[in-house]
Amino acid sequence: MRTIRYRDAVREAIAEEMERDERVLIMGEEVGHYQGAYKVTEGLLDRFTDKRVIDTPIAEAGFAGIGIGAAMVGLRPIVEFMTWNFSFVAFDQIVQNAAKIHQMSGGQISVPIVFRGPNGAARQVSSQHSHAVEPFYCSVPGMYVVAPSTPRDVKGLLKTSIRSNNPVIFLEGETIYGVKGEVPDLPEDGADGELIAFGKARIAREGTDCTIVTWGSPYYTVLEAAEVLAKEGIECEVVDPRTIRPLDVDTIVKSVEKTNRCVVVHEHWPYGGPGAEIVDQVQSRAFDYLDAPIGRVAGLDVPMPYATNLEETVLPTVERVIDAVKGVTYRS
Amino acid sequence: MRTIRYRDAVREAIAEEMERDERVLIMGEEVGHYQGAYKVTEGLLDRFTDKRVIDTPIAEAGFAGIGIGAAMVGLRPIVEFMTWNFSFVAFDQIVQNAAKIHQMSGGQISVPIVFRGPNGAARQVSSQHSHAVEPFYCSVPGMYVVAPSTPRDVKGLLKTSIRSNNPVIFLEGETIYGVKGEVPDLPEDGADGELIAFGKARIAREGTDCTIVTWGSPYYTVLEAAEVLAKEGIECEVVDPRTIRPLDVDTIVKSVEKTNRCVVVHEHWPYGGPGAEIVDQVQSRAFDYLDAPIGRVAGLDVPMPYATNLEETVLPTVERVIDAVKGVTYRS
Amino acid sequence: MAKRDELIPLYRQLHLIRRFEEEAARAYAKGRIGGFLHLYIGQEAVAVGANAALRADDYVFQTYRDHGTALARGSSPRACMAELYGKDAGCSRGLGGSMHFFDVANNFYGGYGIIGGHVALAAGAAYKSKYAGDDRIAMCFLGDGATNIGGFHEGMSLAGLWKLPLVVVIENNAYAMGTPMSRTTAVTDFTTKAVGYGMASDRFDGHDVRVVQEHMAKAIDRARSGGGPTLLEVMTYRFRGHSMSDPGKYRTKEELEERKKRDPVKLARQALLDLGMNEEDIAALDAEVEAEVQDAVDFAENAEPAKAEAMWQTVMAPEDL
Amino acid sequence: MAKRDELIPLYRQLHLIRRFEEEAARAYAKGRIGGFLHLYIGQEAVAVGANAALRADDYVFQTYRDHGTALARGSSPRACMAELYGKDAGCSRGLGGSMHFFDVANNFYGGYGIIGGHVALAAGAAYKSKYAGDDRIAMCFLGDGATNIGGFHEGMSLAGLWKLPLVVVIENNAYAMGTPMSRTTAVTDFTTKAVGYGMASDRFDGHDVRVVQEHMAKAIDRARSGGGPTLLEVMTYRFRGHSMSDPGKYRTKEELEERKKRDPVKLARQALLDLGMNEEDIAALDAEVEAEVQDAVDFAENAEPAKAEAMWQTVMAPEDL
Ligand SMILES: Cc1ncc(C[n+]2csc(CCOP(=O)(O)OP(=O)(O)O)c2C)c(N)n1
Ligand SMILES: Cc1ncc(C[n+]2csc(CCOP(=O)(O)OP(=O)(O)O)c2C)c(N)n1
Ligand SMILES: [Mg+2]
Ligand SMILES: [Mg+2]
Repeated sequence: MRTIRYRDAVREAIAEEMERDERVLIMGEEVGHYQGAYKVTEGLLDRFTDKRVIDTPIAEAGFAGIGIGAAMVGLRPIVEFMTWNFSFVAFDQIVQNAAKIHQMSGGQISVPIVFRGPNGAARQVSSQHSHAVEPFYCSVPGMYVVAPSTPRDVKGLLKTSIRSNNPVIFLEGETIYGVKGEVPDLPEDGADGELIAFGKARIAREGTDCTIVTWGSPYYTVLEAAEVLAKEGIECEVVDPRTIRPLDVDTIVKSVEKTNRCVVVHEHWPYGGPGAEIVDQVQSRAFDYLDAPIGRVAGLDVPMPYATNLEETVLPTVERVIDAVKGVTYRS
Repeated sequence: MRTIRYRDAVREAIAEEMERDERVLIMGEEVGHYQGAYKVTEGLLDRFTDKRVIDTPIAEAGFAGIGIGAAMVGLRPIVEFMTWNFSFVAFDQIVQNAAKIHQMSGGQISVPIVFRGPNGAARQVSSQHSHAVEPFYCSVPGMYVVAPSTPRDVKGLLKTSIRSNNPVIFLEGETIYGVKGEVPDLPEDGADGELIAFGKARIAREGTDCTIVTWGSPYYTVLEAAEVLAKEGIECEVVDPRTIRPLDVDTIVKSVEKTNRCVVVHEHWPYGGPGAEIVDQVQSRAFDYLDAPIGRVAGLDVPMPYATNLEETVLPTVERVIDAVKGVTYRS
Repeated sequence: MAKRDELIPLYRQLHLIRRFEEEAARAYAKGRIGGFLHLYIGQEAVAVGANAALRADDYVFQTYRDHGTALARGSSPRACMAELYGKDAGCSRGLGGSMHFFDVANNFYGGYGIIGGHVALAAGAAYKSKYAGDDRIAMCFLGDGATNIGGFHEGMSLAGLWKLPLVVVIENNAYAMGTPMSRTTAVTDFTTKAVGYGMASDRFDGHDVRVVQEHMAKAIDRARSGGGPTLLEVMTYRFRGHSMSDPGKYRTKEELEERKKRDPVKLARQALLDLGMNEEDIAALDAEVEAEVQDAVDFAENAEPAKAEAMWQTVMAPEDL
Repeated sequence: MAKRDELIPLYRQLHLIRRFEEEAARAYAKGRIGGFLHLYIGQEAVAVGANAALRADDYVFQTYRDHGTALARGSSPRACMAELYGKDAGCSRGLGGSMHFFDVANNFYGGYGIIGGHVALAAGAAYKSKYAGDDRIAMCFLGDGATNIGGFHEGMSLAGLWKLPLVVVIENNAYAMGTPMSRTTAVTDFTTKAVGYGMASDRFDGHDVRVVQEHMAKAIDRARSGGGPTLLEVMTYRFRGHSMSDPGKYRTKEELEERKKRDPVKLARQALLDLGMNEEDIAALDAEVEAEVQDAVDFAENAEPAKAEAMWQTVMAPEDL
């Protein structure tokens, strides 16, 4: 094991897969000469040349579409959105083409493509640049939606995503690019690095009193809250589904059967999305085990304000997580 | 009261509001000379001239943006998407501009605009033309999302939407344009027609055994199922929220407190969306009243297939509604 | 003689498409086909001329008005008709329908229902050729109305910038649904739209299949030889409504009659006569086509309906992780 | 004399923007300002020249690089600086921040963060003028890199088709973030992009504020008098990185130094001297600006933070149903 940063783990996954498979390429704005707007792709241009590390003009729908078209005929493009906020101009390409072509061609064509980039609020980047986009993509059949929280997960899941024969929505946490964590040692020459399977949740912390389901950046907020709660004698079990679609409902339900309480914590707006879906799955499958209504801690229901004092209150906070857990465990 | 078709009710609402307020205009593909792809705007060009009934080229992002810009400086545009499937190319305009400008301008600018058009599957229009788009829009603060099921509701809510000072996502049921229903008589010259407020659910049918929440096209499937169930002695209370955002949780919860059971029926894909949100709201607010997990009947989790034998199984059916109600009432 | 021999298979294709579409319309009227049905009648020479200039391994992308292009590429009338009928034997297993024909074996990469979206897909296929260093080109068809949407612009921009081996073909049939060109764009000549992309262009009549083939060949050669993409405007016309539900009231009878004088099937037939082919030989060809189309209808009528397993199995492609 | 008197307020604006931006950069470095900060340093003559040619009641739309335009329109440095500081007294109540300045009183309709999206908004404002039959025009600024996105195309198409009173201004500063124009578009002259929209165009130097004003005036007149939209390409340059986090390694020191020789503030200053204004009078002007900027910083430092009530109250506009 080594300790590396989340952004480096992303880069390693890309580099290893590009090394392994000639068909893999990466395209996006500033991924090459500029070394990536968030330095995720640093060094890749030198290593793989501009044939495989392609700077694009600002035309997300265009280069997403080119990626899809190239995938249809055999390449395995990684398309970077500088941030996921910019994917909305490519929304049609993703939903109508990437996700549909396999089925509407009667299975003749597959679309092995990864759309990736930073997701969620950064710091004070305001209204148009602060979306947690899971709610927009999670409901669409035909794609995976992946949202890893740790360096190890992000590396293993990105490698799996690149090797997948299907479109993947890969959401990296913008505010956690600098987070460090353990990842397996670099594989021997030619050997595979660790792959992590879609649809397998990870129990990040064991506990008996309340299950907290969370992913992406708020994962760290939850871990912090769990520490505080533990000191007060409330032991939380933290479950990170890692993939939003498919969702590992079994693992979540198993945990709730043990704890009898559940809180879902996410950055995305409160209405709908994976947050609500997880609640539905849990109430449907663990109804008889629940001792309290399932709680939710979400981003506040407002466009993201610029001012830092307000932004801090909009994102899920340690306090709000603590309150929610106390709510479902009937403590105060 | 008169009996008119759903599509005529839409047209009446538009015409009355255009008559009432010079600032109201309608733009979209084929809304004028062609008289509307679904004949919703039939006759409006003649009546209001091409100044106010504007045929647009195929450029949804462009004319949605023009509508938003015009709304920012004082007009009240109705922007028709020929179908909501085509709104995905305008997704950025709707989510990033229409919904945000009021807040990000610190409240200086409002955006009184209605985006409207047929939503959901039509018949055999296949993979790219069959979306129930609620899940994509419901989570965004800064807009209303309206999805009426009857002629009366569609007229009253569209009038309210046009008069609103905020962006409205107005979802008409493509397959119910021909449905007839009672609407209030035409208002006297100058008098206002009926307005229906946002956020007020309608109890479409009273019952004691199970609450069914539904909206849009599946509403009629649910009514049919409720009839069948009534014959078997299961009395369903059918609640149509009419507006997806804001959601009249109070009325739904009150009903569930009475029936102790709840099934949500919707056309959109199963993962997330208003379907899951309603489940969350109900389990959170009526937890102690629930005698069974909340059930859901959704469109199947597949891109819409073309073949009619398959499409029929993908959409919510009377049988599936009946099964779900029997499930939560523990009958078989 | 050589000219005649070359034209015979093209005429056969033109006629096949025409008859296929007529039978599709009939089946639609009988309720055997559902959804939207956009016929290619009147525009046949565009797809046939293009295909005559393309190589079998080139990639072709089309809009929802895709039957003619699939047939021109070599898709079997049986598979095409079965698709319209929503049958498992259809070219998209009954899952796609009229707007979404796909036939990878013939390098027909599909019909797309969202205006503009497939331009970038075609550019992506062209991108692959450049990446792989092979000389397969991509061709993308779209309508006159489609030039106003962002997808067209972004596909064009990127193709121009990266000099992709792509040919973008505007089938200018004078209308976008009910809207004439004069109400969709400020310019009257679509090739002016190539200028800002630094792209070559050409504009020509789309009724005579040989003219189409000739002009297409130049653009294809340019793409294949590394000369970059070309925008083509082909002047054509559809004889039917936009789709089956469109009575076409926005144009006059006179306009339609005038245009029908340049029916591409009739023009090709006349050309064959002019080149010395006799009526009987043409009639024999026609009879062959007739039988093929009738066989397709019979096949479609009797084929198995689309399968639920196919629907579930094709949501996600199989993994080999 | 007349020329000098006209130039004085322009110089004052140029200098005000310059000093405002420098102080913003300083405050950012001190952590008083967060998020993205895109400075207008080097491009001041574009906004100032444009504003000099615009009427106060014309509508102006800008990208995220919007401070200079707001100030040129007449927004108060206090409100602008307070916005950067995230204060309630900011021009967007601290809710918008650097990228989203708004000042409706001065008909500045905002800074937008998504490339291309605001072009159609500006066209919409222009549409209103046409609808209302008044003669207010709309002006939209965007970057060279923004011409590749669909939003630009659709805004241009519709403006061209409907002959909207719109002036679209490409501030060609030679880079889109770190990418030079040669890697974003196949053409070297953006005015070629006007051709396919049937739109007038012009291309000129953006360092001399008087040149900018003159060319802008022509396009504005055309729009105001019913002559339709114009695409303008203004050749400019930014002296700082794309945003505060960009060290600008993609360009050479030499290139930057060379470009700085045509600093628009210095050019205007020199022009004033050439027109006979003396150093002391200019210094007095500068001191005034200095005081105004310092006052803005002090004001922002001491203003109330943005308010939660404001955030909640502005999600939806008040209804009068
Ligand atoms: C983005 C989008 N908007 C609207 C539609 C609806 N629509 C389908 S075909 C059509 C007209 C297209 O005209 P044109 O591009 O000229 O092609 P033609 O049908 O004439 O071949 C429209 C508006 C669509 N499919 N996609
Ligand atoms: C749709 C979209 N994609 C990407 C971005 C990220 N981005 C912000 S500014 C920028 C470069 C813009 O360059 P240009 O248009 O030349 O404007 P300049 O900053 O030079 O004024 C990019 C890629 C964005 N804001 N919106
Ligand atoms: Mg057309
Ligand atoms: Mg630039």
